Amino acid sequence: MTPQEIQTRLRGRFGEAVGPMADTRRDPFFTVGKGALLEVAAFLRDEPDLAMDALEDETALDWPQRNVLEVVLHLFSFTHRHGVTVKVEVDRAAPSLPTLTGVWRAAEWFEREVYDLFGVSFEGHPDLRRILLPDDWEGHPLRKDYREAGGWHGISNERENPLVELRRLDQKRRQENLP
Amino acid sequence: MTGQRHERTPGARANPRAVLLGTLAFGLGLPLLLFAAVLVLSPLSRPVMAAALVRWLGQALGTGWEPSAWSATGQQLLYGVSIALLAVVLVSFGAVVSGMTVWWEMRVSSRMQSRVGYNRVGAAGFFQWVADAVKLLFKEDLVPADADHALFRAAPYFVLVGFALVFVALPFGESLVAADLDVGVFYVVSVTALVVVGILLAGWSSNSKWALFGGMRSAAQVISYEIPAGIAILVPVMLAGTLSLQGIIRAQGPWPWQWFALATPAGPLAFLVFFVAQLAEGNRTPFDLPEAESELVAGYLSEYSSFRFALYFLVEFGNLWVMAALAVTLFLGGWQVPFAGPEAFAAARGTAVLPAAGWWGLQILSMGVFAVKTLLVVNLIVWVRWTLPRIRVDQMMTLCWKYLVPFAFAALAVTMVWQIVVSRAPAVGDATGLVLTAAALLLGAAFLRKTFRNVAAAHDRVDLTNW
Amino acid sequence: MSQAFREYAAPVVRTFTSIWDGLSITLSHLLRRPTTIQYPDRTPISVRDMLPPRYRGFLEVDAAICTGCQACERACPISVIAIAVEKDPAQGNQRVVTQFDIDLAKCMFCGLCVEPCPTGSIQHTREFEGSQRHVRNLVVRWADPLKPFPVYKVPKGADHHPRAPLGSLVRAKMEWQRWDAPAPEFLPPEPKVAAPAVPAAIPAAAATAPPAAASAAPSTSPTVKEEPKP
Amino acid sequence: MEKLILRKIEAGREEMILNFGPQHPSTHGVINLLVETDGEVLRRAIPDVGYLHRGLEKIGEQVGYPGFMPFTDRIDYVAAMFPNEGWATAVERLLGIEAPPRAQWLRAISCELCRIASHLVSVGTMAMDIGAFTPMLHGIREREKVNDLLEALCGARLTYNYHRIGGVAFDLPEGWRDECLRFLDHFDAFLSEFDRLISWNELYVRRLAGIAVVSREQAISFGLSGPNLRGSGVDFDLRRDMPYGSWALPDFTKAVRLEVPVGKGFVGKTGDCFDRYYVRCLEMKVSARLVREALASIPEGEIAAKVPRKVKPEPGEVMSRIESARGEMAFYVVSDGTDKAYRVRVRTGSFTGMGIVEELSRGLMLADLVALIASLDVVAPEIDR
Repeated sequence: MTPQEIQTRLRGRFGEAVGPMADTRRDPFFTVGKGALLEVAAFLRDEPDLAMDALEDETALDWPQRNVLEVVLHLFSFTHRHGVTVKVEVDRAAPSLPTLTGVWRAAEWFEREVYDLFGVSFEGHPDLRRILLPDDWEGHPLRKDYREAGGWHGISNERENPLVELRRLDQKRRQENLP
Repeated sequence: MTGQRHERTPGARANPRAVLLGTLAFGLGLPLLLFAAVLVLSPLSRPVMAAALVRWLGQALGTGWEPSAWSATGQQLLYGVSIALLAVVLVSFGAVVSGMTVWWEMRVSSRMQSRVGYNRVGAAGFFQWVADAVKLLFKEDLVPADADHALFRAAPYFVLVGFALVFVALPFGESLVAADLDVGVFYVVSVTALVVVGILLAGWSSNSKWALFGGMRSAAQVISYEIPAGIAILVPVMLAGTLSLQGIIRAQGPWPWQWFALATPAGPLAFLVFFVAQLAEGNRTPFDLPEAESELVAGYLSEYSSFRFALYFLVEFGNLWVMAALAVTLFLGGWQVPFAGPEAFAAARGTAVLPAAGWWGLQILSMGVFAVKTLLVVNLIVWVRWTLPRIRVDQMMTLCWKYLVPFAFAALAVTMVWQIVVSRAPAVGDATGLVLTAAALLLGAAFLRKTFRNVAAAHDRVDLTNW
Repeated sequence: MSQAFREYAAPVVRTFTSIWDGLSITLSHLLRRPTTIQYPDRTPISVRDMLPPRYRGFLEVDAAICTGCQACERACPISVIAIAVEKDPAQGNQRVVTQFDIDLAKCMFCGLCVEPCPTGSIQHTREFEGSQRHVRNLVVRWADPLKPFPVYKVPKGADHHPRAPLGSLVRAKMEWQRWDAPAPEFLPPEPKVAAPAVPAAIPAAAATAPPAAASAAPSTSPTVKEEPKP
Repeated sequence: MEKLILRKIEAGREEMILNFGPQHPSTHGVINLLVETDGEVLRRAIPDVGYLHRGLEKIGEQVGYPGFMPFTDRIDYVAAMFPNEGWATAVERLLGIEAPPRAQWLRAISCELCRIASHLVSVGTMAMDIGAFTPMLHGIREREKVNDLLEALCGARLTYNYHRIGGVAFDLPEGWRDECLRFLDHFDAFLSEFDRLISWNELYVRRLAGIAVVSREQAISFGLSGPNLRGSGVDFDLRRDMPYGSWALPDFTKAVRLEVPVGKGFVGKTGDCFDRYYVRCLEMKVSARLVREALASIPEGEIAAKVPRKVKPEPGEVMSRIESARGEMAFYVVSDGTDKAYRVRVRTGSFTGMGIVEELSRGLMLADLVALIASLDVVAPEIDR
């Protein structure tokens, strides 16, 4: 099935909870309401003609202007060899989403990563903690408004840039050299 | 910077010919010296011989020493000094053999892996083991803060003592043994068990989980494999009718069909069981579980450094010689020299207390035979290590209890029956030896053929350069 | 019974045959020539000459054909190259390059700077040995700030630009500098400027950023060179 | 870390907690596994990753499209050609351009060579983790030969940075084809020797057969991909089933014959460590043949398409999947119309591979854990990015 057909099928089942196909000239996607996500996911996996048995990827996008975080699911069916991209919008200030761990086990680590880098908390996740960054890291780096703290536990992440320093040195020397 | 660095290196390099000569002088000289010391000291450390030597020396120097006229203390002192000298020589021999085995093993393994290996210190990197030992001596002797200090420090000595004591009963030649114990085999098996005490102590006292794992594995492994090894040893013991290592060798002959490994139908099986069990007791691949690098980082050695680490290392590689020498003694005819039976030795010895020159020549021959055989077995062990993967803990146990122990018992039973058969029909014994020897030769030839085919299959050729 | 026996015996047989195979292969390697090349002093020719021509070693700039277009500087994703071009009034407003520095300590030898160069002035060489005691000395300076070099004017219709032998320039520089040469003393840091204020519209960022971030100067941050996005 | 241990383990039990890493010989990079053992038997192993996190996705938002190419090398530096290809195809799809055929061929050749190089490390380290050191160095020796070829092709041995948006950086050098064919002739002999040296060694087989079995359903649910997925008996290969780049060209697929080796319980159960291992051995053979066939049929022509000086795709997003040596490597790129990507997401095979370790580790022995990690062929930089 094409993504369009899948979207139509879902729309028939879940109505307005499933958004329209996005108007894009690249890879198509559609959004799903946060409340219906679990049911849609289970439906996508269990319905024989959809059979999305694999969660290929789960990640997020930060849209500060719209004040939303989009959680992006890339689903794939090994039975029918078709796939679809589903997005869920969550509030940027208090992002949370029911976990998909019960539907696809791969979601466990993907959701930990999304939590780590975007700060989306997944309700019901069995082991929701940071995965890539240290446990006491502050902030969620892939958010657009993230600023580096300049170091971690006294370990600086800055170093002198010799190119800049040399330029300053040159300027001084040239000024001295001028008559 | 590039240019300067390149200029420095050749300047520091010595004349290659001098390096080669120096390496050869040291590499051959040191073992030969030690062998000579063993050769001279082990017969002469007997009280009678020592006394005769002193008497002879006294005559030569004109001082007229007569030890039999000395007080009991003086005689004991003489014996003590000669024994102490021999002990020093034997321990040095163990250390030197261990070091040279490290070098040899590294060279052999590197070629098997298409590498060059040690090649910087001395010709062919020979002095690398000396350099490593010296480096280890200069390292800081660390004891973990939470370790059991006393046990941690004591553990290496258990290992070293267990290793060194074996040399008391280990023969080097016809009369070249520190003490030909009547219970030689039993003694060797007992003192080698001390090594596992040391390893277990090391594992426990380090207060490291990895070390503990290694120690426990080692204890389980060594104790289990004592059983098949012990039963397999019973086969030559039964055939020879003695527990003395020298006696077992004397019961065999110089030719392969007279060796216990090939003289009886159960011989190959017993030898195999013994060899595998020895690998396990020596913690050699495929039984290197106690220090399995990819699992336990360094096992019981994890927390050791400096000289203590060097001691473990010394024992691990020195053990190769012990393992091989035992295998040679029990199954491969020991020091038996072709065309020189016991009567030849007796004839050459003469009637004087101090033996004649011809006897010393025969001793050198027997020592040479023994050393060559032992080194071949050492090579076999090295070769196996660089070929095989490691087995798992449960498989190690399975192999021991389900395979080696029954096999060892089977070998024992067959040998019992065999002895009865041979006592009725001695010709069967000779025929079996010849058949088995022929089979072994055929297998060897087939193996070599396969090896050369492997070279050809890889579009390569035999090339022994680039050392 | 026979089934059980087969299960017991088969592994033994397989063990022997497979070990037989394995031993014969390792022995065959013992008889073959090792493939190791003993870098650096026991190679038949110098390692530099064994490398393929496309090898991406140290960058080299031939100032004689550098047009000062700064395409390489723009192409570098990690700002390893710093070029400054000025008009020299003394030479009739001729454009001169006063700074052409390449920080080899940071360079990742990707080759992206070589591709846009219109004259082939900047090239990777086969030089790769350049250890220095001080990391600051790994900045290779292709322009002398006191004697800036004039930019190269591409002759009309020229498709070939005469270039010094590849590698000779960078090798000369490397050999000229001792490996333990003293590092240049940099000027004391400028007083720190306040970091650009965090956009007030996003409260989450202010909460996540610790106070230290406010005072840290982002000007010398190694990888991030552009202004934050709105 | 303390907190984590306490949270994960109920009070009053006597299991030992081991820190298996981050500096451990067989974690293949800097990975920590919190191992809870009862003697030699594992209760579970909890992977703790992130030690090699370099924020490559964040960097991708800041360096621009062409400038991210050398960074992709660092995503998986054991098989750097694949992230190169993934990034190039993703941006090409975003731009709506296509690389010329010769470039596609060159990409396929370089990637298949790289797959051989990567699998050589994988099978070699597998042998090393099982305790056989020699096969590992034999694998590295052959990998060095592949690296020599790739170095002659693109100038680097590890971080190739060979592919470009719209094509590749260099054409084949003089005499390269013959060198490559000579290597492939030798390589076939090497593979059979390697099989006899270690793959079918009984001790080795027994260490891997029936260990850490991943069922078909489990593999799919956990998102395993590539050889790990095929080891579990799923006959799926992106090159064949969701063709991209050269694999979407009819001329190419006509010229080469892609066989997809699938695990079928070669010695134990389908989906055990040996299946995952041996699928890689077979894939090397297939890749070697693919390179040979691709070299024989390579068309003449341009090696790079016309790409605007400033790469500025229209707003939109693509999910571009390629079959990397470690499974599906997907670049999810979102463009907002500027010359820098709005979001770069790299989905890697090692990440999902590591995700299954905790599940599989229950009841294994300590030595099996080593085999499991090696059989999943995880590489720390690819997990952590």
